[in-house]
Amino acid sequence: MYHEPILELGEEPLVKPGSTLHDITEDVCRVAESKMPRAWYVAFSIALVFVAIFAVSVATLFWRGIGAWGNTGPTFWAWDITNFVWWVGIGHAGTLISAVLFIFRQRWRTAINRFAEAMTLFAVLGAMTFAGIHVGRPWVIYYLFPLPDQMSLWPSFKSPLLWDVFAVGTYFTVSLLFWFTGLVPDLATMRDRATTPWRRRVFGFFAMGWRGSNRSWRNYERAYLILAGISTPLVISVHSVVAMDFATSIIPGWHTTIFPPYFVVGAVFSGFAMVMTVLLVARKIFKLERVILPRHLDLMNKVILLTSCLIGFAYATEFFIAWYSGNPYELYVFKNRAVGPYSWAYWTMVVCNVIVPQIFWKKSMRTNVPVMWVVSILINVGMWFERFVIIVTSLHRDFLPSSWGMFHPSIVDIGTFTGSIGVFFAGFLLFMRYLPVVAMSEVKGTMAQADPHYVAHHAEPEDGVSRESAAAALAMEAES
Amino acid sequence: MTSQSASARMTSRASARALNRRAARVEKTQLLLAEFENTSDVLHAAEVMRRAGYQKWDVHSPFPIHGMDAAMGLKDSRLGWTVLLFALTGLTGAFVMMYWMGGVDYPFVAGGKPPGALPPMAPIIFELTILFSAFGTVLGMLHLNRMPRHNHPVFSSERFKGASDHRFFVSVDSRDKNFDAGRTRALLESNHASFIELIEVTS
Amino acid sequence: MNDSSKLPPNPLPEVSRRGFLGSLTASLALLGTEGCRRATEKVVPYQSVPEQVIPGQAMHFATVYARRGDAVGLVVESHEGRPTKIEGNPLHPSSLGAVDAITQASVLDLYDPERTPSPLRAGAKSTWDAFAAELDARLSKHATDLGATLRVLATPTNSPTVQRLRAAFGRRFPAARVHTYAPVDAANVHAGSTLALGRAMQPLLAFDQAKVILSLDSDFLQTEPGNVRAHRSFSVGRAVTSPQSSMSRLYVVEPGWSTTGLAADHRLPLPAGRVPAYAAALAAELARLGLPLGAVGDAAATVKATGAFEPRWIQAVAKDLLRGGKSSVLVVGTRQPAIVHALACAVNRALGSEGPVVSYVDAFDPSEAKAADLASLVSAIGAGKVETLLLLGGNPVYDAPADLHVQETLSKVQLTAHLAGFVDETSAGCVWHLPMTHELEAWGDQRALDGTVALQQPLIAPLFGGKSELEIWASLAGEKDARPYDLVRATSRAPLLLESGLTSSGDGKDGKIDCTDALGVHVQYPVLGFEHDWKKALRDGVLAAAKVGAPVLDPGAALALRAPDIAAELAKTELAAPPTRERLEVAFTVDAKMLDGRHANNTWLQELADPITKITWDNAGLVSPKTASELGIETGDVIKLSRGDRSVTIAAYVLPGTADGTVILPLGWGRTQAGRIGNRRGFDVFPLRTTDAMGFAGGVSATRTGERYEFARTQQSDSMEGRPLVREATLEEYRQKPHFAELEVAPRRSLPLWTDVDYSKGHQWGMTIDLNACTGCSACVVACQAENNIPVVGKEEVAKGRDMQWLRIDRYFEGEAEEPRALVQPMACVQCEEAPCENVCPVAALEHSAEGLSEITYNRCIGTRYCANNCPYKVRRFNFLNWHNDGVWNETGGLPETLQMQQNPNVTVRFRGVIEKCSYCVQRIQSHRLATKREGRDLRDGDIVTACQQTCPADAIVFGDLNDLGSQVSKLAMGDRRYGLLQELGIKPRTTFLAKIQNPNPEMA
Amino acid sequence: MQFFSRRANLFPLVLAVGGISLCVFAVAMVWYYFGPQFTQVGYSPKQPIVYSHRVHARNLGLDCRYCHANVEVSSVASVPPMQTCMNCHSVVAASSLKLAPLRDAWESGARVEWTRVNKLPDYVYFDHSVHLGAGVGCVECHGRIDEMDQVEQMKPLSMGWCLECHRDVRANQGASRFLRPVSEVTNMGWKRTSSEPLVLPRPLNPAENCSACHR
Repeated sequence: MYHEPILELGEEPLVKPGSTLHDITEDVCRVAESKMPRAWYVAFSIALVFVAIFAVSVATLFWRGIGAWGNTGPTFWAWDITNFVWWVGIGHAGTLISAVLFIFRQRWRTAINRFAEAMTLFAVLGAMTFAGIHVGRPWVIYYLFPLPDQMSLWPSFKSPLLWDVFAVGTYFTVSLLFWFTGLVPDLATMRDRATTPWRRRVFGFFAMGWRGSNRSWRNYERAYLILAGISTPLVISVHSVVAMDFATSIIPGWHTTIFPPYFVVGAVFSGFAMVMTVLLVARKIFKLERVILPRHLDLMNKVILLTSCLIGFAYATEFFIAWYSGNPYELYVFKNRAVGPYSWAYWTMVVCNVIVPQIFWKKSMRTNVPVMWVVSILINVGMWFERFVIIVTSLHRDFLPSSWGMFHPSIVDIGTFTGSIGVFFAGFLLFMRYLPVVAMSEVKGTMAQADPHYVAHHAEPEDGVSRESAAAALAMEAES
Repeated sequence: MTSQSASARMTSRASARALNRRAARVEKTQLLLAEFENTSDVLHAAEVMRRAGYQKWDVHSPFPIHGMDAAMGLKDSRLGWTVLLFALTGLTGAFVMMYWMGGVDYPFVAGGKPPGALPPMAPIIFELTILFSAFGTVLGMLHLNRMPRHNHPVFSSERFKGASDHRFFVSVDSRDKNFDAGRTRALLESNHASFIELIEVTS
Repeated sequence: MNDSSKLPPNPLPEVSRRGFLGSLTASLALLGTEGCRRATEKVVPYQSVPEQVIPGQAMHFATVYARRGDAVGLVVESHEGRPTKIEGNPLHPSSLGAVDAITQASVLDLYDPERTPSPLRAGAKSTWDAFAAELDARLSKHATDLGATLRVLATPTNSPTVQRLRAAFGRRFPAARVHTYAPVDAANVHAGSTLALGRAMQPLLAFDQAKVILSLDSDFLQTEPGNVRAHRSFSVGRAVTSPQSSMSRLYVVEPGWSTTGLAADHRLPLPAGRVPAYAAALAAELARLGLPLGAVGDAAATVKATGAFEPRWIQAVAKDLLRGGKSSVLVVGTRQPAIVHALACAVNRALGSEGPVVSYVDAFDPSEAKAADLASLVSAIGAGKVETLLLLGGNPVYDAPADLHVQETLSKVQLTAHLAGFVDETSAGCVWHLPMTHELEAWGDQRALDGTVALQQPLIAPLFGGKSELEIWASLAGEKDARPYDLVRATSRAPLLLESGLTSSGDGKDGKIDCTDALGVHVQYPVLGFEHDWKKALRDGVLAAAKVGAPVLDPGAALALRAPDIAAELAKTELAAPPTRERLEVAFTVDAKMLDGRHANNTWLQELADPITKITWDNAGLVSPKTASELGIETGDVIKLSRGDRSVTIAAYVLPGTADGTVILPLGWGRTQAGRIGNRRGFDVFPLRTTDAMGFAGGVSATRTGERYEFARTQQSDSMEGRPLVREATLEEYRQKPHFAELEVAPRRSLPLWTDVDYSKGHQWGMTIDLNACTGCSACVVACQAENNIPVVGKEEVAKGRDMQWLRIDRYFEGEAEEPRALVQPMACVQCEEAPCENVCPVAALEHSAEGLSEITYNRCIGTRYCANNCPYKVRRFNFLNWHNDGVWNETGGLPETLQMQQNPNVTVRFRGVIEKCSYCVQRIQSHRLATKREGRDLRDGDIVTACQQTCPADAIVFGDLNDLGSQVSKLAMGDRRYGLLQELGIKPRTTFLAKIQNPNPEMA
Repeated sequence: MQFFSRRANLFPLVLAVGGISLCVFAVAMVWYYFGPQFTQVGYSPKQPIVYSHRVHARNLGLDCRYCHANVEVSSVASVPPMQTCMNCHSVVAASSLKLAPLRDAWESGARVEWTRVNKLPDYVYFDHSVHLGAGVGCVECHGRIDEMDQVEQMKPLSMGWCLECHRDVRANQGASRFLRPVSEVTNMGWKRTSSEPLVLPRPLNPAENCSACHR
């Protein structure tokens, strides 16, 4: 049975020194309990505008057909699938941070995992939306599911697209369960602090009568461990399957064995970037500096730097193999990416994903909030272009030059894409408005006070007692 | 329509029975709730209780406490087995579904691949295994913890709200064979319980 | 304009056999819903079933389609009275079972909702009776002046009946005159033969007998009369069945690309005005090499042309022609002046190819159209000598020479009446507009180029209540009560009797026809015999062997060559100097789709990509890269071409292989009164065309207007990028290495992940496409569109890349920009055995049938488009929008109901959001399979013919059972030239290609 | 204090029992009400002319093919032209009131709009002639038409239902319960007497690939 290891000697604390357990509860719950700051309302109304744009765009799409988008022969897929893959990718940070870092005992994850998981849910929702609306006849999309019907016909399990349906569906469900499981103890906290009866009822309902009983904690922790355990391969499998949509095809530029790992890394990369983008803003607005320390950001930036290098390596490998394979079609596609009509997209991608993140080699950059925020935005852009490059530049010039063509996005393309971002943030803002944005019980578990051997003889100061004493105590502990 | 009402009736009967059972159980029992201020005290208290041979008791904390299971003498969680069961169900279920649909019920050739071919099944088999395991984990956990249970005696205590914030509690059920309101209270007091209350559990 | 109210309520009784009844068991849309269960669907039975009609089964009727001095025999498929598909008539000499793109598309014109439903007087709705009354009044008036002020402007006719009636008209109004005009005519040809042989004659060529062919600006494969017949015989002459077989060699000298130039072994881009000089130089060289040209040779040697020609194009070609001897032939385009035709005639005579290759047939219409004829009419009008003018067909206001100002002139005539299918530019300027019937609506007879007469019988009563030219002539000739049917019968009687060596007299009312045979013996020919022949003629479509003006098969003996006249003429022709940057040449070209503009409102032809440029919905001024850079223009620049005080603006398109200094101007575009589809498509170049320059004109200056113009092309990239797509070899290389077409690729080492499906039993459908035969004429593309209910999408959507044609023809340029070679490759679904598309469909809409068809079920498709991405040939089409009320039909409020009547009831009309593709015409496979099951026999090779195969004039496409070793397709598929495009991907395509063989002249290298 | 009454603890039980039974109920409803057995079978609209197959086909013993003349050669059985009716009814029951609409239509030349009863799903191409040729009796798909005064749809005519027969025949050939001697196809009352498999004119392989019916 696994316990969060407690603060070891010399280890930097994961929360602001001197914080008490109660401080954590206060800091986190305040966000969801007190009135939202001005900034929240501004952000939310902007998001709503884009939600409207999204609604209109999708309505147009359904009314006229896929032709309302810029998709055409030979680029039968374009922004629709680009957005799908982009959102799925972003959706990977959540489970990764929660599960993988949990397995690797990266205790610093506790500050950000709740964020990341919530983000996962909304991102994957976005992805599923695009998967749903990109089909020509959405009203018969149920053909995708193995339902008995009077045609006595079943879906074809040979199609990677169907694998996708199961993979993404599973991923969303499991992420939801994982997120909710982690939420239960904190919901109990919200319940116990609730002042109005309806808050009490709602939070109470979802807290399912959690009593922090140790007999429950025992099963709870095991469940959490198992979920983390199965989510880790799930994360990897899901984006591998998404990659197989392309890898199992025969289109030069798609038919590549490197795709699954390459996509997974890309997903982690973009996911962390998006977490960063959102986290920094929330940290500022909701004054979470106490739980989200520069150290956390530093560590995340290290991950970003690592994945950025891996991505760069993947790009290089693709080119090498294209040359080494001696396949003229393959080689042409990659030449075309670098110098063809879409080279601008390709180089945007390279700069944003490989060049820019290199500044994180400098520690000062890794802890400089404005810088990392800009970088994270650029990475989001870069990763979107990566998918665009893979999909459009591979399709627009494949085997027979006679069928080559160009893709031009329509206004509806732009509407659906930007709109989906609006939907994402709207959902996310609501999450921050009503739910604990940091996993309190987990953070508390990492604190000095969580350690039973923590100076028993002078108990944790009562509320209101100056924090200095606690800090002193901590210092003493550190020396002895 | 008919079957709906039937199910409704059925549930109501079931609920009635359940109620009686509960009523019988919680008839005139008490719950002793001792509050502690920090982890070390409650851990210590837990040790004491175990040695004192208590059975129907529990510890409440805002986060899992290192070493508490040992202190309470709890055995390892049995959750893993449930999950394994679900996982196997998912695995075989996925395979059987795909093989029957694609290979038996409506076989057809696509791309020159024979119907019911195994390789393309791999991803979905894997995904469904995971999916079922996930459900197994959560449902299993809820079952082992007897959750959801929205109404519980401890909630009657105002102070117990601290249990989800920064306080620690030991609760003892009066039906425990060693339970004695006075002695148990003394025992806990002597172990730095900062506050103790006795909750009357009546229907 | 397109509401169904126009549909006639009931058919005329006598044609009810093919009458247009409410089609049986055709579901009349969903008439509201009854209860929540399902919509009620009505079934409307016949009152009494017309004879022969078996509901649910198609019927076929033979008829004929007139075309520029030629007539193409047709077999038309009809479903419950609706003609839906046109095929060639194997028994007809000008069809031999095939038809070209325009003929294929003509069935759509029949249903065009913009055809006028009633006569119009001064634009107001009127009736035929009103017109008849007014005409009679007129005619009775003209009876007094013998028709001195009565004129008729007609188009050249092939119809013996029309001729008969014209003669009768002439007898009735001796002073009246009939003028004929057509924008594209055979005047030069006839003038040439008159000069050379003393008679207006039309050469007939047997290309299958020719070994060396030199085309002087002649597009005999596409736009010249008799193109289908020429196609057929040409492909026979080019057929390569084994390394031993020989093939003809084709030299083409032309200003701009033509289908014929595309098929050439050697092609010389030469300004049209320089062709006469070239012909003369070549003649001189031939004479020098000892060809007995006599006076002509001397004259040719003496004429001095400015600017020389590539020596090889004189010497090597001359040598080759001499080597070919009796099987060498010169072919001259109608655009070229008479002297060139005369020269060719002389050379052919000297070479001895007259007889074996070339024979002549008398021009059918004596008053064969000339611009001069129209000019005389105009001047007569100008002089106020015309009070009544009937225009039967044609559209002179749009297509007459600009210097005649026809539009202004028409207003000077008291009564003008224009018989035309649409209210076109000319109708707008006339008092009366009279709706004209479509070929499939009227009785008639048409004479083919070689004199064969075919019967034109209606498949459907006039949808819009029109009358045929024949009927108007009847009323002019005073037989206005006679039924067209009887008129045609009457005409046909003579040739039918001729057949049995008899000449008719008497009318046969008493069941006998009094006749005299060749020896003058009087016999009585039983009407029964005639009835029998007549019925046979109706069934076969041709009047057996009957010919009007049989070809002169041995001209050498029969026709004296007037060498001195030719020499004299040659001596006094001044030969054009090479065009320069300042003084460009424009060459007016018959458009491969619009012809002279009459098909402007036909969506299929509009959407059909030009065989060379691949431009749809537009024409363009074609210029060579060199000229373009001299003029500082590029593709899409709108240029102003000025000649004297006349000018046109047209968007330029830079096309390698165009003669430097020449701008190719395709005729028939830029209509203003063609209809909603055809209006303002492309650019009208007629304003630059004058009586003195009907074919081409020099001294033209070009300036940029600064405007830009977007073309919608079905193909964006012209190069093969060095990929082995169209594979070819010279005849020599082929003989060295018969299997040259197969790539040397490492054998496919596939892990035995699965056992391959066994396709060794049953029928296994496959197709071969012979790139050596295919000329890119695009007839198959339209045939496919007609057969498979393929929608049109419109210019904007084509520009986006959303064209829907299942069968496309890829065209690549090879070699350097000065002298590029063009290669064509028809591309449709190749039905891969291990189809990448099938693997990726998540909903099982794609499966592979046991007979090897890659099947798609439209109603299962959800439109993920994954299959289209994964198709290496990109032959899968997606319905991005609802093409029946979006795209081109967006502003016309949906696909007109009348056009829906053309659709093939055996093929699903696809809806928005699904993928579609070539199915090997699975509906035809099915219907034949069912027929054989019904009859309890097996399918035979050749039973099933796909639409593209059936219409291909070059027999390039062969479809059949690969498991049947005797079948033509399996022989070809196992032949030495065979290769599978992209088969290195391991997808096992069922359609394989036969590599192209060229037959270059080594001395030309 | 307690936020929830003790009854709230029944929630999991209610959820389990209620949820499960609800799912079962929903599935059952869809299964029954969305299936062709409910939506198609039993459809029997009123026709413009009261025509009884019972009278004609059974009592008078007219063969199906007297009216549905092309059924053996064409894809459609086709509703007979009015001419066919008038062949008899110009003399038989010439003045019957029931036949007034027929006579009126016949004289006025108006069109009689019958309501289609047996209708296949959309996008299906079906050929009567081959099925008859293979020995599939009318009754297999149309039921006992000869016992109907007003025609009613008896079979689902759904894809699954078609396949049932196709697969059975492919597997059992002459022994298939769906087949009968070709001579008996229009014999509504025909019952298989011997257990012997039928002797087939040729081995049957009913198509199961998509394009057999969908083009």
